[in-house]
Amino acid sequence: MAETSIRPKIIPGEIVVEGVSKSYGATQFRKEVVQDCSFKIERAKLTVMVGPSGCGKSTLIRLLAGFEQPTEGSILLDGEPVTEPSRDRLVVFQETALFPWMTTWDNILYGPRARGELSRESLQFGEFLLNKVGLQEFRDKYPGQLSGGMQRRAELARAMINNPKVMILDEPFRGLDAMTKELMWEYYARLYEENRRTNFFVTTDIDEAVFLADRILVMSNIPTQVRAVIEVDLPRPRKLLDIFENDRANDIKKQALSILHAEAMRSFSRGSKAAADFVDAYLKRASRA
Amino acid sequence: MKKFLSSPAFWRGALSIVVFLVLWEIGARSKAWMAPEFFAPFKELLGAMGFKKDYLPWIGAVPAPSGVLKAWVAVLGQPGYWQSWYMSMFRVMGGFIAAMLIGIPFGLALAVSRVAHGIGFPTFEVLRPIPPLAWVPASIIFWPTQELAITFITFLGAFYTIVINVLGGARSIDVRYFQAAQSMGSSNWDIFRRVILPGTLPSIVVGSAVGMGITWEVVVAAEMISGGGSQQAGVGGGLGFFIWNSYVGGSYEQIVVGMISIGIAGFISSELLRWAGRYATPWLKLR
Amino acid sequence: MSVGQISIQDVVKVYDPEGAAVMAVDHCSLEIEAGEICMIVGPSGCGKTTLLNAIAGFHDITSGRITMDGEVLCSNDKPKSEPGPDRIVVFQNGALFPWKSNLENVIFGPVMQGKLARKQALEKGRAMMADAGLSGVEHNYPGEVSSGMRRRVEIVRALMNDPKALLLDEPYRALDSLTKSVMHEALLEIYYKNKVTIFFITHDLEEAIFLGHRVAIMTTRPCKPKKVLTVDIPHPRDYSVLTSKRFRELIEETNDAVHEEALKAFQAGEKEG
Amino acid sequence: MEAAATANGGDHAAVAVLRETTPFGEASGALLARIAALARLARYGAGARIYAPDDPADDIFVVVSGRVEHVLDPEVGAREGVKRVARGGVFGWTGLLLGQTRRMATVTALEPTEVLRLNTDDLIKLLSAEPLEGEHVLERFVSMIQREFTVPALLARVRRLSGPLTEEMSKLGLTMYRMSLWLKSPRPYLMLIGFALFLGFWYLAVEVWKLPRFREMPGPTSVVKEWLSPNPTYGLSLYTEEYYQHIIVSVWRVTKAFLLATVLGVAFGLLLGWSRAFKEYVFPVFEMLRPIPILAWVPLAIVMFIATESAVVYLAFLASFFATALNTMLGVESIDESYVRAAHCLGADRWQVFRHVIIPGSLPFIFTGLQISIGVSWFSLVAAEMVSGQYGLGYVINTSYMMVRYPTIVIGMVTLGLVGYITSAMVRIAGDYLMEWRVRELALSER
Repeated sequence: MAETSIRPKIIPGEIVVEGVSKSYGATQFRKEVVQDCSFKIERAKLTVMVGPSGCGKSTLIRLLAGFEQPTEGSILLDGEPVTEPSRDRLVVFQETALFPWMTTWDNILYGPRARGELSRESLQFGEFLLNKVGLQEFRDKYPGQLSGGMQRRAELARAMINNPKVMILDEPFRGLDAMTKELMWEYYARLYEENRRTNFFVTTDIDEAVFLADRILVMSNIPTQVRAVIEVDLPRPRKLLDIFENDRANDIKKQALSILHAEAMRSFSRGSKAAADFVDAYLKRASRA
Repeated sequence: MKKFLSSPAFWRGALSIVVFLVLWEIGARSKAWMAPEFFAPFKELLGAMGFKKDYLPWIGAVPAPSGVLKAWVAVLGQPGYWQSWYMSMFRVMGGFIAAMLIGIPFGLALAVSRVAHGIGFPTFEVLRPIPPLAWVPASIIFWPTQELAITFITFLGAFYTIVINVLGGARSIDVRYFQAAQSMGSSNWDIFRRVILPGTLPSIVVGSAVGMGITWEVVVAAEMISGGGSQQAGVGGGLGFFIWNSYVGGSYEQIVVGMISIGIAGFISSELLRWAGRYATPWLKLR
Repeated sequence: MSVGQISIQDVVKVYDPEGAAVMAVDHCSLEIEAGEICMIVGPSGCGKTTLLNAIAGFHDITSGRITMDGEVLCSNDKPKSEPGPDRIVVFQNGALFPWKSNLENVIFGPVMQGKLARKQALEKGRAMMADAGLSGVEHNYPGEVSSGMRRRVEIVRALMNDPKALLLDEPYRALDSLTKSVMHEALLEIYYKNKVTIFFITHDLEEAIFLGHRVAIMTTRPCKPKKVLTVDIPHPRDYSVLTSKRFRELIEETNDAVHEEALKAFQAGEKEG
Repeated sequence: MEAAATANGGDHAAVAVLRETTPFGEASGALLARIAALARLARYGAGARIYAPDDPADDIFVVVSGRVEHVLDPEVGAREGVKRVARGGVFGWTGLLLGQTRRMATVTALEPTEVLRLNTDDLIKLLSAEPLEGEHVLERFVSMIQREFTVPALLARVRRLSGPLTEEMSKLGLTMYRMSLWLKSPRPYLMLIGFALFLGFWYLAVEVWKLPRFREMPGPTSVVKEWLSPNPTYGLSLYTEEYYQHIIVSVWRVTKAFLLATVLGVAFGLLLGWSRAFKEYVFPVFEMLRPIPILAWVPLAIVMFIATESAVVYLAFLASFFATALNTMLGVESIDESYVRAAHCLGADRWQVFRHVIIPGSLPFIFTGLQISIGVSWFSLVAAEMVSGQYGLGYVINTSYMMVRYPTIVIGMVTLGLVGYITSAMVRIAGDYLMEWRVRELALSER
């Protein structure tokens, strides 16, 4: 079967986030989660957002996907404001969102079928994607019968069949064991490098960020803001071992780590559970240095 | 199946049932073996404690399993026995199907629309603590025929359980599934049909199995109360009436026959539903 | 003579011998020095946990022998040993009693064994918790503190019994990687103070080499040591080790061995654990 | 250097300034006045040094007029080293930080400046006197410190209004906040619509339209009239002694049955779950008896028990017993095996594991069972009372049907509903009290 190119003609998918804030609740119980946050997700680039867990990254994802509206500020995709969920911005969630009651094949075809666009091409494209993610034999299996890694690949296929302008991934590999995770890193990098679709990847893992990203956004703690933007000019296609030895990669990792430490420090004063441990290490290291 | 038969658990279970039956037999026959003088002091003691003197407390009054078996074999021949099975089954099915037809959409409506929940749920919650059987008199007054009155009670029995389970099931569907479906361009109806319904199916199955169990509990009492209990000249019929009639007629063995028959009927119908449920939700039985 | 030497001699474990006869451990032999951190690395579902369960005394073994400081834990004629406070397990998803406060959890061991009266146990417990940086959360319930802190309370609870060995079953798997790095340092800190033997199961090669004196790389199921690597980076180690040259060399040396096993498991569609 | 002058007349001016400052602005008038009373006015000439690093950090400053320059020394690593503070600005809050008694910055007046000085400890004392609002002001202080001044190396927690009172108060604040949310949302009004619809239809159908089937039914007005009248036509209303007698009889029967079922059911369930052999022997018989509808036992119970009273209680007991035993067993089986293993590792013997792991671990399930069991015992009690009781609500409902006293039927039903709801609520409250760890955990995940 001819390798149909999945590279879209003109390259869409640039998101501009401008002065966005988001808060929940009211009066004295108001909780500001995102505060005056601005950044750009460049078209055809793999942008990774990294920040301590519990720092409001998921809220930003919900805003980008259109599940929620920002309290202030604007989010534009190719100039158009983002108001509601749409196939242009598809999310791969942290815990799998494959429909447990549908087989892998039905899951993949869900998008076209829901929009009534189930044509011969989309079936063919679905078949192509099923082989690409290596799940041919698991076509009639239910998600519950797939391993963590396989569920992730099925979910990627389900998103790609809709040809979204931007793929949004919320710590998709977090639940996997270390080995499968590294395999998935290389696998995902290949997928991106083939069609260069705009990808927005969120994680707490700095190694994952450095390996995957063209550009890293280092986030502050709640209320979330962009603390630093680091360009990752490592060559592609990326291989795990050579990135591991690459000194430039190590410098980027050190740079990001020092900022994240400062962030965790501040959140400690607000007693946020997740960052508390992070600060212990910093204090110990600071005292030992 | 073969492995199960040979496993020690099966034999232990079988042994305990046999022991239970033997003890029951001895207890029930206590009137006979306690007759001789030897037990006189023991009988005085029973009397002193306020029990009847000539047999063991409680168990003594119960008919022995052998008697029950004999009665059952005799009853099998009578058409009346099977007729009461049919009557009770008819009432249970009527009430149960009505509870499903009304309960499931009502439960889904409560889960899906906030307004429906706002209006419907508080009233539903206020009426729920009233035990279904308390409705028997009101139901007899309201419904024209006895048949409808009893069926309404079985309907109530299953209705509350089904609605609560469906509501709980629909509510517990993870928001991620809605968000995923929405982003892939599903319309609201599409989400209802291909996310909410399948997502709630397991709880519908659970709700209906439990609901079925309750309908059998309720039909017995409803038949007793309306048909027999209140000595009203109702048309009667059904296993509940059969039991009450046996009690009034003094043949205690038949009471136990009736009890076991209803136990079997309830068990079978719940199991049938659970089996159908497993069939309807293949993704739940995993590797 | 420091304590906690564990020797695993030719252990075999077959589940459900008459039925599917799934072999989980295949003639595995491994010597763990007293007071050493021994890391066990292998793909998911390869039988590592079965080995740990055998040492801890939760499961029996089909054949072979496991001894600790010369004393037989289990062997052919005594296939299952009794769990005891000399070798305590820290479980993957944590096993702090959610209905007891952190301090109550910590003093559970000595009080149950009657080694310490409640008063002394409370004193020792508070001291050890403070020492591990947990002062202030004594009276909270485990559910109210972060997963990283819960992990450390669990290790303190184990150390309260002065065990000869700690058996850890992927304790940091569920944590996000930033917290994970913090936990590594906390564990080393506790290890330097208590010098207890650590038998540590993981998927993460980097974690294994960073923490371990020796790293045993296991094959896919049925598991047996495929390669044992001695990590000659001096202790005490801290975070700078991760970017040192020697560390990267060791990773390279073992990476293809580990990768090979992972790919086998990956293709076989081995579901988690 | 510092010309301290306290002018009472200045209180109004002070309140006006405080109104403009960030943390104090949102406080109520009364609190502001008290803070203003605390404040001391101070004037500085241009270029005068207000304080330098390592001076004692005693006061918090609010600028009334003029401008000051606030310079944090570089070693502190603050995000904004130099900051100009004008009217309505606050500085010198180091005293608020835990364990921080020394100043960290140099503050000099750029022009003739007037400031309000507030002693930090007095302010904290004042704020703790009004925990709810005080907590709120301090919360604002924290977020202000976050936003404007980052001081990573210093890192210290802001002194909290400690003490149990504040925790209770903030909990109260939370519930009041939820209550206000609830009132603002459409829910209560929809609820009223729901009730109105139900009662309205009942009223119209029976008393106004007189629909065919509804004619004989008692209408809501007649029921309420009967229920509330001091001398009810059918002898049963809120004022009659007999009404409460029936309630007490029914409640006492359910209580006896429920307590007996709880003791036997929990013990039996724990044994079933804990020892495999016991379960293999006994569970098949248990499962054989369970499907038999409780109410099929009625005639047999009457035969078995001489007094109908014990027969009725037996029936209510039986229903509860099955529910409690089954759920307790499920509870024991739901306990994660690693808890049992951990306890064994820590040297607990079988009995200690039972007491410290099995029982607390299965409590959540036990209480689910108890909730079902109280409901089921009411369910069976009513039927038993209707068929054979002398007193009790079931008996009332049945006899008032036979004696054609229809309104009393409805009174009986509604009372049953109320009493049933109250008793199950009591079981739930007991559960929350016993399982405080679960309540805290659920609350935490909710926030």
